[in-house]
Amino acid sequence: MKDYLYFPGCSLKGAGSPYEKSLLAVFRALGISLTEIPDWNCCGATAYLSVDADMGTVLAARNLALAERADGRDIVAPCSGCFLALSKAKAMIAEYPDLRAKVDDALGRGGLPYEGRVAVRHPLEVLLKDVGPDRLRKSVVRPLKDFRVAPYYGCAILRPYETVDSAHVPTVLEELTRIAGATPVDYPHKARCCGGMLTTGVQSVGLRLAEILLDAAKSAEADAIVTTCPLCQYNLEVYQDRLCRSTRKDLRIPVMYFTQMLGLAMGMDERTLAIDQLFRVPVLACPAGGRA
Amino acid sequence: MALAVEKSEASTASWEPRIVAFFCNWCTYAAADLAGISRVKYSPNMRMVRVMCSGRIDPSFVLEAFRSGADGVLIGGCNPGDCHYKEGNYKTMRRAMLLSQMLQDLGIEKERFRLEWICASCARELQTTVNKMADDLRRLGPLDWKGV
Amino acid sequence: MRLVKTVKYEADLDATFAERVAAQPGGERIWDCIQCGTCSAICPVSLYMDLTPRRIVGMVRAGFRDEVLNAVSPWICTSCYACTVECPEKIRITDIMYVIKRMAMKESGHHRFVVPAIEEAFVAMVRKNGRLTESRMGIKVAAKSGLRSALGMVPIAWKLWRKGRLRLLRVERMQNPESLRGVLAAVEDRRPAPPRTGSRGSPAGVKA
Amino acid sequence: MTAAGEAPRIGVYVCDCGFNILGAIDVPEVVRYAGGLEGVVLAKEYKYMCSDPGQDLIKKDIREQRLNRVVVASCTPTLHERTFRRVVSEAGLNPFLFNMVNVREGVAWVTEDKARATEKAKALIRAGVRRVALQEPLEARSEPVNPNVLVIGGGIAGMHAALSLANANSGAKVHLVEREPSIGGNMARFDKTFPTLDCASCILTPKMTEVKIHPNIHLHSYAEVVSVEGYVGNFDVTIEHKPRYVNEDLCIGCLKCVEACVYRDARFPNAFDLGLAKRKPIYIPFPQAVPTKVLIDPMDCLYLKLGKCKKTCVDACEKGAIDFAQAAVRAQVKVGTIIVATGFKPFDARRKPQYGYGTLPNVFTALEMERFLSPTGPTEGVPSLKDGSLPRKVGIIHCVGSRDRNTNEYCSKVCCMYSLKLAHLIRERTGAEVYDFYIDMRTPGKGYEEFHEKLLAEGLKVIRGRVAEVTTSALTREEKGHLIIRVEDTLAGFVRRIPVDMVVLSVGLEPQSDTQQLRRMLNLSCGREGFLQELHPKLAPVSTATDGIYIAGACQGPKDIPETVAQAGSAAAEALALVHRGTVEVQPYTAVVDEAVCSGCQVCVGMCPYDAITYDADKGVVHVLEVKCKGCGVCAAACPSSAIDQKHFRNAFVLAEVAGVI
Repeated sequence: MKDYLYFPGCSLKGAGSPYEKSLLAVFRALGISLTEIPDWNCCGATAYLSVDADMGTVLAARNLALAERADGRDIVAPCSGCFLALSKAKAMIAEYPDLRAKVDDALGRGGLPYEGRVAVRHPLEVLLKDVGPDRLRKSVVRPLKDFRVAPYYGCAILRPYETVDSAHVPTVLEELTRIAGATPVDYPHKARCCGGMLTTGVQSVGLRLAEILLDAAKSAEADAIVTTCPLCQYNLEVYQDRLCRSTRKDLRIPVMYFTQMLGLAMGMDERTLAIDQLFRVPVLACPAGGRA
Repeated sequence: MALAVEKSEASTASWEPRIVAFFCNWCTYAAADLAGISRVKYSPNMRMVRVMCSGRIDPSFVLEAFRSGADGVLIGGCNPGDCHYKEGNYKTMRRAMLLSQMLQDLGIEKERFRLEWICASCARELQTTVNKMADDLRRLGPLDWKGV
Repeated sequence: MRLVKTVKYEADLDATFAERVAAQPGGERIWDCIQCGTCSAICPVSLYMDLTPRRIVGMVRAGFRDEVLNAVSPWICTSCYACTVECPEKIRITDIMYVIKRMAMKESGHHRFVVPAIEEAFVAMVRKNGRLTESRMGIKVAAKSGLRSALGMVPIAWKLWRKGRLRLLRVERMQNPESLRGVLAAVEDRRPAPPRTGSRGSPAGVKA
Repeated sequence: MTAAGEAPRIGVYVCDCGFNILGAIDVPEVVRYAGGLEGVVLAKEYKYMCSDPGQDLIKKDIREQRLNRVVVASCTPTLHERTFRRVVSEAGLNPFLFNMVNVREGVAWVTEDKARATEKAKALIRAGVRRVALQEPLEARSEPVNPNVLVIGGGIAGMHAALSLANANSGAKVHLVEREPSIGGNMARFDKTFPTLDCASCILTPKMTEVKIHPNIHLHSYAEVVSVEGYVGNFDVTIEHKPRYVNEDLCIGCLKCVEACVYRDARFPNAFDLGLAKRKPIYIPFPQAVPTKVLIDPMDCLYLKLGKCKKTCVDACEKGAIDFAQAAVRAQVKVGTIIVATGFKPFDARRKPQYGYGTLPNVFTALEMERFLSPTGPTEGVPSLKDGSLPRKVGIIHCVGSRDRNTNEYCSKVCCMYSLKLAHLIRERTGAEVYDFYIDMRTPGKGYEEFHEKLLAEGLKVIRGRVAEVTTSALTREEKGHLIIRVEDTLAGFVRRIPVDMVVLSVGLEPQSDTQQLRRMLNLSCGREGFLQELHPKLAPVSTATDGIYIAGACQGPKDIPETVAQAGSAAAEALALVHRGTVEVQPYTAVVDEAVCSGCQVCVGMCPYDAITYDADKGVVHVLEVKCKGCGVCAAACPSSAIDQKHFRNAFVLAEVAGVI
């Protein structure tokens, strides 16, 4: 089985820890090894680009260079923010020679050559392209029967690069959901911004976007929202109570990671998958699962 | 006389590569016309010689061009399958392959001799091809070849 | 009623502004804009913007430097890239928003607004530790964002802590952040004026 | 006649072309330089060499200065070589003792730096002078032109061209080939035409019938051109007739067979109605179809599919026209000229998923709307929603697949006007409120802007903004159950969400999907966006790089009916001009053999794509059959002993030019 380098990013060490736990568990079970990039640094996210583009790019590029030095295997970047920051740095450096010069110069100081060899991958890609639907299906021991899932893609894995899936009609999450034996529900905005960027700064706007999404998922009678991004997960999950109060709508719905969904279908228990760390634990029709 | 004067003028000026380009009348020459009509600027180092078909280009033309001081030779013809004379460009292709090999044996870098399929509406492609070749030749420097 | 004068004299415009934006990576294509408004219409937050993305591009081209650099719009941009994907002229509007944010930070007094403060706090922390500690970030942000919203965060923080997703004592740090600082310093050496950073924190600690 | 022998007395004329050349090249300097070149007796500059005074200048010098060679440095030879050859021959000089140097398209228009442009112009003229000094007199050959004309495509363009040609009674027979079962093209699908709102079929149907009955037109419907060989004046064309499984000569179009078909009701999508209406396996595409002959779709017909059926149609046909054994047949025709009028393909709206075509109900393309609005269409002229009710609000979205670098960069030109037309008709038929969403309202053309204003006066709601998406996700009560159009009202500077019942996508025009095969078959070229390329955008808009082949209508680029018809007319005129002249001049650039040198190795024989070279066994040399030789020169390049050379492109000439440019 193919092995990968692993870029966890800061979120997965914080509020996004359930993502990391479930991801590692699922990949281990599938026999895929993830080697953490030695002494990786923050990807720079969007904040750095707003303050200093060159540094933001260099910051991300350092991780790519570290990966090259490590052995140049594909990088798995589960956090959408990191995934985009790394992909973008790679693309921009390739496109703009003078940016490339700055990067070479800066990394050169630290004796880190950058060639742009490594590919930046999202776990979804790895699961569906590298592992492949067939192997995944085989690994499913407990199909999540009658479990209605609202797949939520967020932005960064679809736009602007469309490497993981089509920006207009994405289908990978639906495919994974079916593989897990669950039922994907169709609802609008599955790739619309969740507002997570704003719940810190301009909360009213951020919450409004979250509300629209939760509402859409609820009216599609989903049992849970499945996300690919720690920020989206956080944003859609933690404000639910507040939104219920302010909008007088029932917007309570579990928000889980696709890795947790797959893990459940693979028969793992909720602790291993850190499902007990979610604010709301999805209720599964199939008994074997039990509940936290 | 006049000619000699011109030459010396040219040589005293900062060196610029000289590209002789043989273009077929139907595709690449038409592309050059289109470049003109649409004001697509490209390096003036390239000087066109029009022939009816790229298949007309006798290897001796290319050798003669190099011998008389060209730093690069560019042949432009129709895309495979588009030849105005059925298959002239296939013959060009075969000849060019042999010729390119031979030129390298004679110590002429392969960047100095190029065969490109440039269609009648490919003004942009013409521009990039010519500019790229001019740049390559600037890097390679003058070719001083006295012939075989 | 108060009358507002809407004339703009050429002298009030910044003739070089458009070039400066266009010179930044991603800014090149502003000249291709046909003012169709697709960016504004697809933008999930344009309805909260003082200047829609289309107007931003139009005004950048026309040299409305002050208006653009003092606009709230770039700070509301969630950088979801919908505009960039939809633009019929392939203009990278999101990148242009970044360009404007950077210029605003340097050239306008935009720090009344909380978002840039958060961004800078973020940057400062990364420069220090090489990584972000959400709990610490959260505290900085809460401190800045005023009592009400800070209090609003308490129950959430409490719940996160109970669920083991908020570790107050732990600080995320590289083994040797110096290696990173060296690299970043190198970037600064290449240019005359170092960019301004320094923390003016505010709300919840989530990295985007 | 100047003998090639005597010492060259060359006249060089450098054209300013107004400021086109003068602005980019130091012309006086170039003239000064040219004057000093070997063999040059005079060098002159003139504003416009192609103008009458310019031409007279050359003639005068030839006579008075006894010039025996002429070089004109101006635009590309493809534009004016003919002109100046005529000029020199009028002054008694052999036209092939003239040489044209391309300093406009070749230098002035493509060079940034004036000094370097001047240097390049000098080099090209130097080469031109050296070449012309060697050139020898030649006689142009002429070949007869077959009077028959092939017209490919039976839309409005093809029909109009065919009729213009046929009405000339030039003795020319017109072969009109249409791949669909009926002629009429897209125009036959329309109800009304802008800006006059006259009924399309009222003006089209008579033309269709006329085409059918015209003695000079041979209509090949449900047929395709599969191969074209030969050259201007005499093309050999192969046409394949697809089987209708109905004998065209016997069928009288009574449609009894259709009634009799074992399928009681129509259940197969009718292509003419874009699948919106149904037909039986045996059918005519639409009531006014020409020819009015039924055909059977082998994919749907029980007998052709499974081999068993009561064949009630056969019994119903008194003429015994139905013939299940029918197979594709190929016909050979000889023509002298060809007019290509293959039209366009509407943009596939599925390529813009954000507009919901194919996924959301009541989102239609403009062409579908044309059918809804047609009295003979699926809804008999009154567009209705999927549930049968009438729409109360309709949104028309412009520029779908146009002005968009993600699909087609170009403007499709006709959409603004047809959108306005559709808006008018929809309001007229349904009373619905209609919104037009546009980027720029483009209505140039006679009576077009007036039409635009008429629509505004009628109360059409126009919103300047490109729609971002059509969604069903409602945020307010009145949005529920509607299609919501998200757009920025760029004139108001506000984002708006407008609920409607029906959306019409004004899809752009694209090249036919098989344009590339056609291009190859006819040796044409295509522009960057894939439409067929005209010889010159202004001066030769319907000619192509291949002599004797002309283009008309939307196959050359998006255009409306008036423009299409105008082009068809001029294409017909171009073809008729050739037919009328009866002969075409063929460049005498043929190959010649120096029998003294020829070793008889016959390498050339295999090389010639036209079998123009034969081996003379007793002499041990090869001969070139001039009539067969097309003048590519491949043989000359191949000859190991350079015994073969090409007239006007002799090795010596090319080498002189090469030495000159360096």
